[in-house]
Amino acid sequence: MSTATTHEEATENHEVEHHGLSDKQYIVIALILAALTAIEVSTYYVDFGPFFMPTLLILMVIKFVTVVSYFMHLKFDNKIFSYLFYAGLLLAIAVYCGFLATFKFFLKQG
Amino acid sequence: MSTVGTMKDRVAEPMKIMRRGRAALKTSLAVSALAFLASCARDAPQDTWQPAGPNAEQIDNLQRPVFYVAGVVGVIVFVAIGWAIWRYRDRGQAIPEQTHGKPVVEIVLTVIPALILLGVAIPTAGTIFKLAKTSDTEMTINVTGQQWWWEYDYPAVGSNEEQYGITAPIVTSGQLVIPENTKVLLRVTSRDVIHSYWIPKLNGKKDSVPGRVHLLRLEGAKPGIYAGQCTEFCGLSHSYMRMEAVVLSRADYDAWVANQLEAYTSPAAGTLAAEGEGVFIQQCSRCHQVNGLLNADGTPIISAPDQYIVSGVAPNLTNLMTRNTFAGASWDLLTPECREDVWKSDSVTFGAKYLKGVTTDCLNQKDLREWLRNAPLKKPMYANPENLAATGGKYRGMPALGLTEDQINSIVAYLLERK
Amino acid sequence: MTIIERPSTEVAIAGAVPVGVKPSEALGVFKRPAASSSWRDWVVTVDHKKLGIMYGVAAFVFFLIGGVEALLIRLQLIAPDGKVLNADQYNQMFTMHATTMVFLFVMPMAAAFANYFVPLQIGARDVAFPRINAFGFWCFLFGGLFLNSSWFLGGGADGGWFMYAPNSSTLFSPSHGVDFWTLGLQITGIASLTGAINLIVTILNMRAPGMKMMRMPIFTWMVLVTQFLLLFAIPVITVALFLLTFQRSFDATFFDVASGADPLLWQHLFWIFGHPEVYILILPSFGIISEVIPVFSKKPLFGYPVVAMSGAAIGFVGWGVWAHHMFASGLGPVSVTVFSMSTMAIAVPTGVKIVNWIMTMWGGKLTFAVPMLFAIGLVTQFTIGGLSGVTHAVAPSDTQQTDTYYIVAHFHYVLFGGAVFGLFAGFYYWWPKMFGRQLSESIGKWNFWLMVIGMNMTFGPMHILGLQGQPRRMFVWTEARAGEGLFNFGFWNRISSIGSFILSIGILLFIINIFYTHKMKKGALASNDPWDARTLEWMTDSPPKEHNFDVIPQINHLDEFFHRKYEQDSATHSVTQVHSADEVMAELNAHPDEHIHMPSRSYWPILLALSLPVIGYGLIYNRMLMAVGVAMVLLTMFGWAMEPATSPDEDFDPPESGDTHAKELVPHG
Amino acid sequence: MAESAIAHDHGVSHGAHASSTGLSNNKMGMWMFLGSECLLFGGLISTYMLYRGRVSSGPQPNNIFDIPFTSVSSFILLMSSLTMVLAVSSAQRKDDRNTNLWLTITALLGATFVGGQVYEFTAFYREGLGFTTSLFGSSFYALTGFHGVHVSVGIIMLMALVGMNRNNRIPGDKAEVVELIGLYWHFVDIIWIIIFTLVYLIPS
Ligand code: HEA
Ligand code: HEA
Ligand code: HEC
Ligand code: CUA
Ligand SMILES: [Cu+2]
Repeated sequence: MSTATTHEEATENHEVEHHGLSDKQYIVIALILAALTAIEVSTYYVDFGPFFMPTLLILMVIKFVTVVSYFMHLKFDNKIFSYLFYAGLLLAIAVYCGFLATFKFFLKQG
Repeated sequence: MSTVGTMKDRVAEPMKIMRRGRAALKTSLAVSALAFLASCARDAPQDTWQPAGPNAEQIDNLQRPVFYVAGVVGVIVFVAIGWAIWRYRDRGQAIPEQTHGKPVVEIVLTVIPALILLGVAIPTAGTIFKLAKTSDTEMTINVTGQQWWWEYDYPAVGSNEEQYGITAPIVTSGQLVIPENTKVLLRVTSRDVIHSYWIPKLNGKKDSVPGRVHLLRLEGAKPGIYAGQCTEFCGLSHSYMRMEAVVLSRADYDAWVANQLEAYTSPAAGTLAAEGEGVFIQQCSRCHQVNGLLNADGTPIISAPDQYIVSGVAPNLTNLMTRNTFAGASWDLLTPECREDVWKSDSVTFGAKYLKGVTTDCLNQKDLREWLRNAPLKKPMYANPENLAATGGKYRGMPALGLTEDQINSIVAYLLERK
Repeated sequence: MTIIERPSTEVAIAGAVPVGVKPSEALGVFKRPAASSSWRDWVVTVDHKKLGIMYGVAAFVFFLIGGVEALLIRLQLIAPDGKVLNADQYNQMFTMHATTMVFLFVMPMAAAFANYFVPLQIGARDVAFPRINAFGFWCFLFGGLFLNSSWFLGGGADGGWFMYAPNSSTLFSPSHGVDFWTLGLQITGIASLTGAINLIVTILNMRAPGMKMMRMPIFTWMVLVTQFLLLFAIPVITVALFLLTFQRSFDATFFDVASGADPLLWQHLFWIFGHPEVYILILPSFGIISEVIPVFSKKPLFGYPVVAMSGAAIGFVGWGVWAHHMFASGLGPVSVTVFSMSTMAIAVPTGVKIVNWIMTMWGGKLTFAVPMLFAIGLVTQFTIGGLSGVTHAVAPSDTQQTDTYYIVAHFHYVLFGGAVFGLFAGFYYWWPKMFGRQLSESIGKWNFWLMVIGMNMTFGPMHILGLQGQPRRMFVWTEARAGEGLFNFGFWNRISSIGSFILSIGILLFIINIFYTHKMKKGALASNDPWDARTLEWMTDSPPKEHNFDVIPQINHLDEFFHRKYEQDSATHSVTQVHSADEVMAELNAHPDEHIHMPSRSYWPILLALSLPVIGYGLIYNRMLMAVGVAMVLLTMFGWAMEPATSPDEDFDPPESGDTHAKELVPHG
Repeated sequence: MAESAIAHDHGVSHGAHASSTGLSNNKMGMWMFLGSECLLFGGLISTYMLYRGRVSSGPQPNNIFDIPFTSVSSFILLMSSLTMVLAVSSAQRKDDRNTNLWLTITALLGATFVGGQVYEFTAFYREGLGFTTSLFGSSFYALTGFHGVHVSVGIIMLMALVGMNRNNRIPGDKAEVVELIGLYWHFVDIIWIIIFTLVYLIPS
């Protein structure tokens, strides 16, 4: 027969086929995202002082992860998808931060 | 059937292989012995294993043990393979046990290389920082690469001025002149593409990158002339972008500085050289600066090479004949005999010979004239009309100027006095 | 780059007859190509084995081109002040030599083996996305031809294979060579990226039942790692190439120092790609010899999981070492130290592999057929190259070595002695499976020995030349800097040049061997399992049928095939053969699968790929042509999207004659 | 199981996943493609981060960014992610009508975003920031332009999807196709989340 048989490694995930949230929940998430965006934009009008950068970066990460986890279902989907995507993402962050850092070290050298 | 045939082949094969293998081993041993002999013999001017100053020595002290370690590891691997080939060749033994490995062996043979590398890593880090130190340097020279030659600019500042008598900037090309046992700091940059400054016997290389200034230590332990070469690919004449570092004793160095700062004197009227001065003003001074050269109205002639050349500079020819190579240190200004005399002299006599510069008898007329006749023919340069479109009419290198032989004669005579 | 497969175009479900679409009417342009035995079949094929062969043939031709370029380089350098090439030609020659060898030979040749053997090794009938597979091949071919067409259109690229900015800008490289280079690599990059996605999905998703990850053949493992490297490295060079194209074609300022640009940007981007790239070049070859050595040692690979994981480790650490190509570029000492250390670290997992190969041979029953010779050749030659690599990793020493022939020696030992030897091991090992005939062992041995001797003569002296100060990329070297005595530059350059010709005779012998075997029909017909091998690709016909296996086997072991042939007594550890290969196959194929459905041929992959060079030429010469190219892309993608991947049964025209190439539509029995 | 060449028994229902992991090839391929795109955008973002302060001529970032305007268009793109996810959810319920509706709205929101970007570009251009003006200009336009092209490609795919859906020309598992395009669309959105923060809200 063909390979169309499941075997030990196959993760049986027919139940999670229709994973994710209800439409209502999606809307709630969108509202949260909207609120976060509002805070982000408010940094333009209100002085956050030393919290300016951290706030923005943290909000950015939260929004990013929220969209990926809920809208893109990554939270509910098979782990392999998470590995594939986050591998690329984390590699990109590591490599490019390293790359930008080398310029900093050069500047320190003079 | 094929399999049978190849099987038989295979049974007969090991012996043949071994014989060949042993022969190969012998030859490879012989070759590596030869290689070793050759690589530590005979003075190639850019040999990286013959340091002549403390910076290069530090590198040498680091790399020698590393090479030995690598050699030993290599030999161990080769012996192990050779032994396995010999010992376990198919001699009709039974099919071996199908083992999948022994964790202990794996771990041991992973940890050992890791430890060796750790042993290499620590001195490496130390040397990196030692060579990057700049706070203890005693004089500063700006080095600028461009297609395809190096310009040296000795600024009249700080210790340069106080200790070395450089009261006005000295601008020269091709040969870097430095006092012995002095920690020189080169500030390396570029005017067009990336080049790399490398005098192997004095230090490792450092790229000269447009828009950035890189610092490189250089120090010569004894007088002599040390060859170098641009080692970052920089276009057409990358091969002809060479340089030399000339190390002089302190007294000789002071003499050299004084000579560089000497005021300009025009050739005596009526001589061929005076005629040459005229031609030079007409033809050459738009690119080449000769300090002290005056216009008819008595104002100094300031060359404007940036109008004609992409990189915006041409070598300063004020003291051309104090150096003994030209055009990216690719050709000699000295005849072969005179060159031999200077380059092969020992560290005691070297200074005096170098300071003599290029005399009439010693001038390498052939190469200089060829250069003046048609520079791009001698050294590939983007100086022909087809290439000018991309650069808005500017040359990269020196163009052919269509000089007559008479003009060339007079220019050579004129240049001979530039020292 | 981003015009690769869109999900919307991937809509068909094999076996599910699509609603409302008659594939033969798709777009109303083409009738779906039918099976045939003429050359046309190769144009429209989506069969991974045919594509593998085409990859192989094309890559080998590029190898010869790159090799001839290398020989011209060596001719020029045989004596001081060489006159064979002028400076401009020489600069183009080494740039194109390296580009051709790296991007058009080693990478696609590895892709050839991966394409052909990964599905076979994991017991699949094809790859996950067969049409994308075809598209990838055509992108590689057209990209390579596009790149090489520059020779006839004003000269090739002349900036060196790492094309440092700003020397690559129009000001310093005014010919179109660099434009061809950026666009050509962009197109072959699409091939690599699509190939990566395709092969990873294939390996993760299409293994035969029971083929757990840790039962996969090690070649498949190494291909998996390689494809992940490609997946993440290709976009980096894509960015770099885009920036350069924008700079050259649209006057962007990315590398324009006058506007404040930093030329090191290019170097970082190139080497962030470039270093993973060198492992992309070597890992498939590591995989090949990890198949060969166990077979000819009659032992399983020593430390299989360790070898697999060290491959992954190399792939991973390989991302953190790129700046070792920039030790002289003027990074600060902190960066230099970090990258120097990480580079040394990478020698550890690589050493693990060397050790495991030796330990596999240790205690074995070694036979020395040509594949094994090349495999041992790799282990020895690569070690030399790897060790010189470690001497570069010592950053202060590297400032003496970089851009000298010592580096050239290093990378030819790892590339030629490593990657290329591995590929040759693969040629000889898998040839009988691919073409049904055994290459001549005796010619093969000559081939091997001439290559070993030739390569050591060619690249061995470069160590000495480099350490004595001969810089690379010099169109002439001069007597003045050559040193004295017998063993000066002149001597070693001469040896090196002579060696390169011995080397090419070795390679020529490979071509002769092919003629001898096939044209002269001297090669013995190959059995299904001529080497007494261990993995699944040998458990089928030579050459395999279009659907690879009549029955997809159930996998219970690493080295499944071996376990079906041999049994080991658990007490005495003595190993005895219990079945012959033919018996194993007969048993397996007793009840063949029914209704095997293979993906169908398509015109769209080649047409879509063909539109890319049109855009390229358009960008260089005429923006109207570019618009035509873009229109072609859109049309062909639309056509592709409308065509189901697998046509329903009734769509097939029966082949005119014969049945060897017929679709496997009917039950086997 | 799109193009998979896995032997297929006609009796087996199409829903069954015939793969080793039980996952869809297409979806796996899509996620890998997105992982790979991270390195593409990472490169462009890093280039921008390196160069954003380097203005030899022309305007500085702070001088030209119109934060209120960009906030609105960012918000629109963010909301298009909501409509996209609703389209996916409808498709999974086999609700064709709503699928088409939400897809169309998503495409319209996307088009509004791109329109905003075109407007912004022209405004910047009029204020003196061309592609070749400065390093800031080159790297800004390269980054946002690449993103814009991604959005535009997404719009084309969405519209094609609606068209094909209406004519019933989507062969196979419709819900999966919608989901895949959704993944792509959300990815483009999250990239903009990063760009919006790093480029606009944290100017040098
Ligand atoms: C197949 C390709 C390939 C491979 C596998 C490697 C492998 C390695 N390379 Fe190489 N490299 C290139 C291809 C490759 N390289 C190319 C093409 C260039 C030049 C590009 C250009 O400039 O044009 C280059 C350049 C290059 C440089 C830059 C040189 C310069 O330009 O100045 C450096 C510097 O560190 C380096 C280091 C290494 C190291 C440490 C390894 C290691 O991975 C090697 C590890 C292997 C071993 C060490 C041997 C086996 C190990 C043992 C037996 C265990 C015991 C060992 C020890 C204890 C030491 N390489
Ligand atoms: C996989 C990669 C690969 C391979 C296989 C090779 C193979 C060879 N290389 Fe290559 N080389 C590089 C990658 C590679 N090289 C790279 C990356 C560079 C750096 C470039 C740069 O600096 O930018 C380089 C640079 C380089 C240089 C330095 C140039 C310079 O710095 O100035 C030299 C010099 O000798 C050289 C020589 C050779 C030789 C003699 C071979 C031989 O092994 C080739 C053997 C093959 C053949 C000879 C083909 C067979 C030919 C026939 C059988 C002839 C008959 C056929 C017909 C007539 C159709 N190479
Ligand atoms: C358009 C500009 C231009 C003009 C005019 C020009 N040169 Fe040059 N010259 C150059 C450049 C550029 C170089 C450096 C070339 C190189 O080495 O790559 C050079 C190099 C030289 C050198 C070698 C200098 C050194 O230090 O290595 C000499 C000598 C020389 N020129 C003499 C002349 C003479 C004499 C004339 C006039 C008859 C002349 N040049 C006219 C641009 C010019
Ligand atoms: Cu300057 Cu090479
Ligand atoms: Cu590297």
